[in-house]
Amino acid sequence: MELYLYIALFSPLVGSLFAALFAASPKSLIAGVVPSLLLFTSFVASTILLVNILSGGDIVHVEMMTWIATGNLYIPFGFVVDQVSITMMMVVTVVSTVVHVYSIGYMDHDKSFNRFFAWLSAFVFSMMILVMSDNFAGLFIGWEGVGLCSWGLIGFWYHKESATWAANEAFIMNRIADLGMLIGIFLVYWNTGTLQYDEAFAVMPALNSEILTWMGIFLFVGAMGKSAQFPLHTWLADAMEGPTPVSALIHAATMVTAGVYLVVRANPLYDLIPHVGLFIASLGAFVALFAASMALVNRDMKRIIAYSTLSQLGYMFVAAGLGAYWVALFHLMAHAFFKALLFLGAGNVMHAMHDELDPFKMGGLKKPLKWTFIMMTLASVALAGIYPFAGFFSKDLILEVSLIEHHYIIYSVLLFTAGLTAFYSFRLVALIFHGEERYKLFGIDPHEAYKFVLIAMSPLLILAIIAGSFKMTYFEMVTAVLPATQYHVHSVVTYWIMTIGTQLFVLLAIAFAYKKYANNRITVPNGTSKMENRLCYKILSNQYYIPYVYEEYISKPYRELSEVFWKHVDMKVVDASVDGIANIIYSTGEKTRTMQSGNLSTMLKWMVAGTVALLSLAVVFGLAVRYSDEIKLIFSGLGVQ
Amino acid sequence: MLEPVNVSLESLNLMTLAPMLIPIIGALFILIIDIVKPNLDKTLYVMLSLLFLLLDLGAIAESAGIFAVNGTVMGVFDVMLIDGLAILSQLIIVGASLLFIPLALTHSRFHEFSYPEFFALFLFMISGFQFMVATDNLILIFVGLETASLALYTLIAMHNRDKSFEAAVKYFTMGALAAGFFSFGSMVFYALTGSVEINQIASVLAASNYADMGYVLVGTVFMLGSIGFKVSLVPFHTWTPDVYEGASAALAGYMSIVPKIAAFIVAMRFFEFLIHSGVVWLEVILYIAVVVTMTASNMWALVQSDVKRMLAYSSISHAGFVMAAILIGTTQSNSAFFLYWILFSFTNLGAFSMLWISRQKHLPNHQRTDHSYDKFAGMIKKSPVAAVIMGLFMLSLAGVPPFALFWGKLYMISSAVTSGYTVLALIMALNSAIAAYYYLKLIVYMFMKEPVTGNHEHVYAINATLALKTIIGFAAIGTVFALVALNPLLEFITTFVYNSGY
Amino acid sequence: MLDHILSILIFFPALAAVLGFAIQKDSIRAYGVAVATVEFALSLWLWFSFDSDVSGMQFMEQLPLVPAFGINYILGVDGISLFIIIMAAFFTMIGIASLTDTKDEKNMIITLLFLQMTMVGVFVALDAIVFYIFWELSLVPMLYIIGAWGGPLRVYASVKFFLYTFTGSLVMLVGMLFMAYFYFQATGTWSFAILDWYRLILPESFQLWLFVAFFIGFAIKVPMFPFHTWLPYAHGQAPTIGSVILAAILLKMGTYAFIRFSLPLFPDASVFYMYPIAVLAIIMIIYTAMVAYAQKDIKQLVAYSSVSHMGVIILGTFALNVEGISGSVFLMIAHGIVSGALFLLVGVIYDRRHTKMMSEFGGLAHVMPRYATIFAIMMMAAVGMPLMINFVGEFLSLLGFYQQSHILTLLAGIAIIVGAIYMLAAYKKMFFGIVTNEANRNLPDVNKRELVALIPLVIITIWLGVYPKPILEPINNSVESIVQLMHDKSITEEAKSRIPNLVKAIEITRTSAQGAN
Amino acid sequence: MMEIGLNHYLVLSTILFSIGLVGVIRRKNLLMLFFATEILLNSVNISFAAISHFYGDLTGQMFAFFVIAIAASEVAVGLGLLIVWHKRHGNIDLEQMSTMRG
Amino acid sequence: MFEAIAFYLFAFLTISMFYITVTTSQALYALAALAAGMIFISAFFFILGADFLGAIQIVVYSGAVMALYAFGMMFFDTTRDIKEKQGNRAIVFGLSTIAATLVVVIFAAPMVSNNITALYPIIEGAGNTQQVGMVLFTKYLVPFEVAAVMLLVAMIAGIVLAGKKMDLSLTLMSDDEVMKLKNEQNKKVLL
Repeated sequence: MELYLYIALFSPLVGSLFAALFAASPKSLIAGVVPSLLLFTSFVASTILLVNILSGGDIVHVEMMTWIATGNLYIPFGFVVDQVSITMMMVVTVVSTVVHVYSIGYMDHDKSFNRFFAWLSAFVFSMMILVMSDNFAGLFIGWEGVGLCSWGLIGFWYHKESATWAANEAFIMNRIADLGMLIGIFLVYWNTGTLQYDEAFAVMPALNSEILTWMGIFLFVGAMGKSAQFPLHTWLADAMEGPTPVSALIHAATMVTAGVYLVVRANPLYDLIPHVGLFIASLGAFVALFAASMALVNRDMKRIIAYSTLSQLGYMFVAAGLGAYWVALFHLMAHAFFKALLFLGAGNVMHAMHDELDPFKMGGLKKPLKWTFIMMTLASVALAGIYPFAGFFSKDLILEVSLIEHHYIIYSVLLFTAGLTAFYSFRLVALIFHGEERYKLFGIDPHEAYKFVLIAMSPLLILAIIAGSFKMTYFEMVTAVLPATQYHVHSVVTYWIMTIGTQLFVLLAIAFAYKKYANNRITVPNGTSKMENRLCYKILSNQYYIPYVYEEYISKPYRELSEVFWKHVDMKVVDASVDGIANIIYSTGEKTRTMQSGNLSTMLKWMVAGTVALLSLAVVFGLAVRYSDEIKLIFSGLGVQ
Repeated sequence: MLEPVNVSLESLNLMTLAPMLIPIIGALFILIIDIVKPNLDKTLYVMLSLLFLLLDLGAIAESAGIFAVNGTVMGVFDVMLIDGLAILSQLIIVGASLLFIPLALTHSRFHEFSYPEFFALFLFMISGFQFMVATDNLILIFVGLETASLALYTLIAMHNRDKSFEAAVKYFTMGALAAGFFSFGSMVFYALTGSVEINQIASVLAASNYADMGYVLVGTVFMLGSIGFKVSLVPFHTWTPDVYEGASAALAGYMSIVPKIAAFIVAMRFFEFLIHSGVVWLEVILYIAVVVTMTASNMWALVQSDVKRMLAYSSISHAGFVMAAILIGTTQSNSAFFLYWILFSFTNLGAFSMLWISRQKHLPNHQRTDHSYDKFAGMIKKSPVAAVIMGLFMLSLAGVPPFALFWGKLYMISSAVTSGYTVLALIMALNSAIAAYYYLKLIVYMFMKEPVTGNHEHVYAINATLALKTIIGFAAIGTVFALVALNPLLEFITTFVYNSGY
Repeated sequence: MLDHILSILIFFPALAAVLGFAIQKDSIRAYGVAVATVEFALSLWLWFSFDSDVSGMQFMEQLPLVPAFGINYILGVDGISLFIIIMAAFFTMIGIASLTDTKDEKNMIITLLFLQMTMVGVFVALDAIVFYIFWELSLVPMLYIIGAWGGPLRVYASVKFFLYTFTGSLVMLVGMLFMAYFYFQATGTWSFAILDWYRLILPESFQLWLFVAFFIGFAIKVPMFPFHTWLPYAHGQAPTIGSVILAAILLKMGTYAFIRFSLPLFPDASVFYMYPIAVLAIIMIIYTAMVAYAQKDIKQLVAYSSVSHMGVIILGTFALNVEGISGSVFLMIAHGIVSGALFLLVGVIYDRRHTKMMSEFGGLAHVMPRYATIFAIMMMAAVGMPLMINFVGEFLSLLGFYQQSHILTLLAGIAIIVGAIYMLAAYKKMFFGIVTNEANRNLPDVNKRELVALIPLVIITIWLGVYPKPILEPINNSVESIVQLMHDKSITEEAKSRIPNLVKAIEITRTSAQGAN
Repeated sequence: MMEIGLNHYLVLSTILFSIGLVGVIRRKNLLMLFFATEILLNSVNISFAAISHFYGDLTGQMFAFFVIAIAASEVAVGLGLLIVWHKRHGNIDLEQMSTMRG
Repeated sequence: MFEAIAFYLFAFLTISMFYITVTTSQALYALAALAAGMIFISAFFFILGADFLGAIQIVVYSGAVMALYAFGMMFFDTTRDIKEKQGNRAIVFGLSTIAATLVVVIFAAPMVSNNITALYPIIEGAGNTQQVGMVLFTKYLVPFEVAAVMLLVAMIAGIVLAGKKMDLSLTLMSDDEVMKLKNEQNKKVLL
C-alpha cells in the first residue's frame, strides 16, 4: 500500500516538474497532457487506498525520511492515509484531475500554457502533502506550499496589475494567519514535545486547559487565513483574478477548505476546548451570512461564486466548531464537487464571453451554451441544497447539527443564509442564461466549450448529483477516526417540518430570483437605478467597505510608516547619529586646528599657558592636600559624606 | 686643602661610556676627513656613519651582555647608568639611525647631504641622545639633551628652504623655553633634595614622605613642561606639525622616533617613581595629558590635507598613546612601551620614507604642498607596489592586525586593562578607531580615487635608489612579519625592563 | 595533510594570491577559478573527513606564536564553523567564476583570494587573538572591493563600513584582553585560547560587563539595530561580488562569534541580556523589514532584508536551547546562500541596465523568464517557504525562542509577514506588469556564466530545505555540547533554569524518536 | 626680613623667571625673544647657586655652570638660524614666520 | 646685614634690568639692560661664595654672549625702534601675572624638610675654584666632556648656518642645475 501512497503523493510533483521543464518554451500540449495523466494516476492510487480503507485495511502510515532533527525536535516526512486524509485525497485528486483536463481546453490559447500546468500540479502536490502529513510540520509545509502555488496562480497573468496585486494580497493575508499557525505549532511542541499528530493528541488531555485554549485559538487563526474567514476574507474575492480553473480548484474545492481540514484533523484538541469550538461555529455562522449578503448584489460572476464559497466555508466551520467533524468533512467534499463544477461552468461562460464577468452583460446564454447551462443550473441546485442533490444532504445536516446542539441563533442564521444562497445562485443563473441576449450589444458571438472539456466536467456533475448518497458509507468510514456523533432530530415530526420547511424556503428564494432576474427587462445597470443608490446596496456592493478600510487604515499607514521609518528614523536618526559622532569629531578638529596658527608667539603662549594651567592645578591640589582635614570638616559641616 | 683624588680605572667602568664615545669619534673622524680632503661624495659619509653606528650597536650589545650578567651598572663616578631601559632605548636610537642614514642616498640632490657636517652633527646628536638615556643625572640629561637638540635644529635647517628655516627657528625657540623649564624643574628638585640624581631624589623624597608636596608639584609641572615638549604632549606639541613639515620627510620620520624615545626614557625614570609614591596629582594630570594628547591630535590629524602633517599629528597621538605606559607604570606597560616603540619605529620610518622617495623638488601646479593627499590619488594604478607598501604602513599605524603596530597596541591596552585602567583602555581603543579614519583617508586616495592628470608614473619613486628601496623593504618586512619576531622580542624586553626595576 | 588541513585552507588562497601578482591580466580569471575550486574541494574534503558524531573540535592545530603573552595559533573546526567555511569557499568560487567583466580584474581576484583567507581564518581560529587578526583583516579586502569597484558613494560607504566595524571590534578587543587577564588571574598564565577560556567561570558582574564589550563588536558586525546603518550603504555601493560575500559570509562572523564567544563564556550574562537583545532583534526584524519595504533600490532592499533576517538569527542564538541555536546556525548558512543568491541576481540585472532602481523595471518576467523564475525561487526561500533552506533555520530559531518568551516570539514571528510584504512588493514592481521601459524590452536572459553561479545555489536551496540533515546533524552535536557547557558553567538560578540541561533531555529525544518509528 | 634665607633667593629667581616668561610670550622680535630665554636660564642659575650655598653642596654650582655653557651654545645656534633667516627675508619678525599652519 | 642690603640692592637692580629687557622697544636698550642684569647676577654668585661661577658668568655672558648678540644686532640692523604687534594683551598679561603669582606664592612658603645632606660638600678652607675643579673633573667629567661636544656642535652649527653657502640651496635647485654647478666649481665649492 505504501507504494500507492507514494504514487498518489508524488505523481503530481512529477507532473509539475515535467511541465516546468517546458515552462519557458511555447505551448506544447504534452505539458498539459502528461500532468493530467499523472494526476489521474494519483487519483487511481488514491482510489486503491480508499478501497483498502473501506475494505477494513490498516491505516497506511509511512515515514519517508527525517526532515529536521535537532535537540528534542524530531520532524520526519511522515505520511498517513487514514479515513480523514483519504477523503481529502479523493476530493483533491478528483477535482484536480477534472480541472487539469478542463484546463487543457481552457488555457488552450494562453502562451503560458506550460507554466500553468507546472503551477497547477505543484499545487496538487502541496495539497496532497497538506492532507497526508502525519505531523503539524508537514501540514505546514503543504500549507505554505498551497499558499505559494496560489500566489503563482492568482498572479498567473502577471501582466495584469490587479492579478498580481491580488496574488500578493492573498499571500500576505495567508502569511498573517500562518503566523498564528506557527505559534500554534510552537505551543504544541513545547507542551507535548512532539509534532506528530498521534503523539501530540495523546498527550493533550493531560495539559492545562488554558494552554489548550491558546493552542486551539492559534491553530484556528491559521485555519482562518487559509479558509478566508472574517476578517481575513478579502483575499478570496480578489483571488478571482486568477484563471478560472484555478478558482475552481484552489479557491473553491481544495485549498480554502484546508482550514476546515485542520480543525477536523485536530479534533482531539478541539474536543477538549468546546468554548473555542463554539467561537469557531459562531464565526462560521457569521461568515456564512456575511459572505452570502455580499454575494447578493455583486456584479462579478466569479466573485459571486467566491462569496458563495466563503459562505459555505462558514457552514463547514459551524459543523466543525460544534464537534460534528464528519459533517464538516462531508460538506467539504460535497461542496468541492458542486462548487468546482460551478466555477468550471463559469469558466465556460467567460470563455464564450471573451472574459466578460458581469452577468448583466450576458443573458440568454442557455442557447449557445446549452451544456454549460445544464451543469451550472444543476450545480446551483446542489448548492442551494435541493433534494436529492449533494448539497441537501450535507448542508441540511449542518442545520440539524446546530439545532440539535441547541444553538438556535446559529441555526436561524444558517437557515436564513440558505435562503440567500439559493437566491444569489439563481440570480446568477438567471442573469447569465435567461432573459434577453444582452451580450449581443457587445458584439460577442459565444461558443460552447470543447467537447472534451464538457466531458471532463461530467464526473463533477455526477458527483454533485449523487454525492449525498454516499453519506452512510462515508459516515461509517470516517467515524473510525472522528467522533461518531449521529445527528438525528429526536422527533420525526420536527425533522420533517424542518426539512420540508427548509426546502420550501429555498425554493421560494429560487423562485424570487427567477422572477426578478429572468425577465427581459433587465438592463446593464449604470449606477442610476434606485436600488443601486440605496445605502444597503452600497454597503454590500462595497463589501462592507472592509477592503477600503484595510487599504486606508492598514496598507496605507504601513506604507507611510515604512517611508517614515526609512527616511526619518533610519536616515535622520539612527544613521545621522552615527555620522553625527563622526562629524562632531571632525568639526572639533576643524574648529580647534586654529590653535595651530603657525605663529611662533602663539605656540609659546600655549606652552606657557599649559604650564600655568598645570601650576594652578598643582596649587589647588597642593592646598587641598595641605588642608585636607579642614576641607573634610567643611564638607561634613555641609552634610556631604 | 683638598685631598688629591685617587681613582682606579676599573672603578670607572669605562665600558659604560663606550657606546656614546663611538659616534663622537665617528663624527670627529668625518670632520677630519673633510679637512684633509674636501669635496668627497656623500656616499662615503653615509657608509662611514653606518659603520660607526654598527660599531655603536656592537658596543650596546656588549653592555647588554654585561647587564644580563651583572644587572644595572653604574660607571664613571656613577654618572653613567647602564640598565635595561638605557640599553633598550639605545638599541632603538641606534637602530632607527641605521635605518635613517641610508635615506641620504636619494636620487635627487638635497642640500644637507652635500655637507659632511651633516653626518658629523648627526652622529653627535646620537651620542647626545645616548647620554640622555644612559644616566639618571639631571645635569648629564640636560647637557645630552641640548647637544642633541642643537644638532637637530641644525639638521632641520640644513634642508635649506624657507620652510625648514621656519621649522628650525620655531623648534629652537620653543626648545629654549623648554630648556628653561627643565632647568627650573631641576632646580626645584635640587632645592628639595639636594641632589640632581633621580634615584637620589626619589629616596630623599621618600624619606621625607613627600612633606613638601607643593614644591614637588611645581617641580613636576616644569619637568612635565619640558619633557612634554620633547615628546609633544598637548599643549606643548605645537611645534611638531610645523617642524615635521619643514624638515625633510626622512628627518621628520626620524624625529618622530628617536628624540621622543630619549625623552620618554627620562620621563619614565622621572615620573614613574613619583606616580608610584602616590603623587595622585601627577597621575591625574598624566591621565588627562594622555587622553587629551591622543584625542586632540587625532582630531587635528583628521582635518589635514597634507600627508606629512597628518603623520606628524598621528605621531603626536602615538606619543600620547605610549605616554599611557608611564602613567600605568607596571613592568608590563613599560615593556609594552618598548615593544610599541620598536614596532612604531619600523612602521613610521617606513611611512615617512615612502614620502621621502616621492619628494619632488618642484611642485607641479596642482599640488599645494609636498605631500598633499591629491598627489597620492590613484597611486595603485600608477605604482601598485608602492601603493601596497604605503597601504601596509597605514594599516599598521591604524593598528590593523597582524601588522606591526597592532601588537604594540594590544600589549599596551592589555597593560592598561591589567592595571585596572579600564576606561583608559577603552579610550585608547576608541582613539585607534578615530586614527584609523585618517590613515584610511590616504588609503582611500591611493586605492579608490582616479589618478590626478599630470602625475607621472615615477613621481612616487622620484627619489628612489636601491638604498632607499632597501630601507623601505626592510621596514615593510618588519611591519608585515612583526608577528614572527614578537615572542623573542617581548621576552627580551620584559627581562630587561624587569631587571631594571621598572 | 589532514593534520594541517585548516592551515592549508587558510593560507592556500593567500599564497595563491601572492603568486597571482605574477600572472598575466588575461589569464587571471582562470587562475582565480582554479584556486577557488581547489580551495572548495579542500573544504569538501574537510567535510568528508569530518566526524559528525564528535561534538567537540576537530583537526586541531596548535603552534605557539607569542607564548610569553599566551597567544597561540590554535585552529579547529566543529559543526558550527564547518559549513560556514565550506560556504565561504563555495561563494568565493562561484563569485570568481561568475564575475562579470570588471576593470582591474586582476586586483579584484587577488583581493578576493586574500578575503577568502581571512574568512576561513575567522571561522577556524580558536585563539581569540588569531580570531581577532582575521576578523580585522577581513575588513581590508572588503574595504578595497567596495571602495574601488563600488557605486558613486563608494568611498563613503567603504570608509563607513571599515570604521564602524573597526570601532566595534576595538571595544571587543578590550574585552578580550580583560578576559585574558581574568584567566591570568585565575591560573597564573596568559592564554587567549578560547577552549581555555571555556573553563573559566566568571562572577556575574564581570560577565555582564564583558558581555557588553564583546556585544558591541559583534553587534556592529552582524549588524544589529541600531548599529546597522553601515550595511545598506556598503551593500548599496558594493559591486555584486562584494555584496555577495559581505552578506553571505562576513555578516555571519558576528553571529558566529556570539555562539563561539558570548554564549559559552558568559552564560549568565547571556541569560541576563536575553530579553533586551531579543527586543533589539525584534526591532531589527520588523523595523528593518518596514524600511526595506520603503526602499526604491532593489539592492538596498535586499540589504535591509539581510538585517531583518539577521534578527531572526540573533533571536535563535539567544533562545539558549539546542533548537534555537541549531536553527540560528543553520539559518546563517541558509541566509548566506539565499542572500548571496539574491545579490547575485541583483547583479545580473545591474550588469544589464546599470541601475538598481525598481521603478526602472517592471514586466521583466516577460523578457527574462528564467531570471524571473530563479529570482522567485530565491525570494520565496527568503520569505521562508518550507522545503527551502531558510525555513528550517527560521522555524527552529523561532521555535527555540518560543521556550523563552511567547509574546516576543509572536512579535518576532511577524517576520514572516513583513518579509513577505516587501519581497512580494519588490517582485511585483520588478517582474510583473507590462514592460513600460523601452530599455528593458530587449534584455537578454541570464547567460551561462550567471547560471553557473545561480543553479548550484538553487539546488542547494532546495536540497537543504528538503534534507537538512547532513548539515543539521553536525551542527546539532556541536550545539548540544555548547548548551551543556553553558548549563554547567552558569551560576545563577535563572540561568540554570533557562538553559536546558541536556543529559536529561537527550533521553526524551530517544523516546520520541522511537515513538515516531 | 633682614635675614636672607634660601627662600629669598628662590623668590627672586622665580620673579626673574617670570619676567623671562613674560618676555617670551610678548616679544615678537626674535632677537629680543632670545634675550628673554637668556633671562630664563640665568634666573635659575641664581637659585642653583643659592641652594648650593645654603646646603653646602657643590652640585648646584655645577648645574649652573652647565646651564651657562648651554646658554652660550644656544646663542650660537640661534644666531646662526636668525642670520640664515635674515639673509632670506630681511627681517627677524616672527609674525612673518607662519607659512605652516593648521 | 651687609648681605641683606646687597641682596635687596642687586635684586632690585636685576629685576629692573630684566624688566627693561623684556619691555623696551629699543633693542639696544634691551641688550644693554640684559648685559647689566647678567653682571648683577654674578654679584649674587659672589655673595653666595660661588666665585668661579661669578667669574664665568661675567666672562661668558657679558663677554661672549653679549658680543655675539651685539654682532647679531648690527647684522640685523635692529638698532632703531622695534615695532612689535601686540596681539591680545590680556592673554599676555593674564598668563604672566598668574604664572608669577603662583610660583612666587609657592616659593614664599618655607620648605619643610631642610635636613639635606650634601653629597659634594663645600669644604671650608679650600678655594671655590679649586673645589669646583675637583668635582668637575671627577664626578662631572662626563657632562663636562659632553658640554665640550655640545659647544663643538654649536660651533659647527653656527658655521654651517651662517657661513657655508646656505644662500645657495641645492634643495630648491633642479638636478640639472646642481650638476652644472658641480662641474663649474668642481674643486672649489663644497658639494
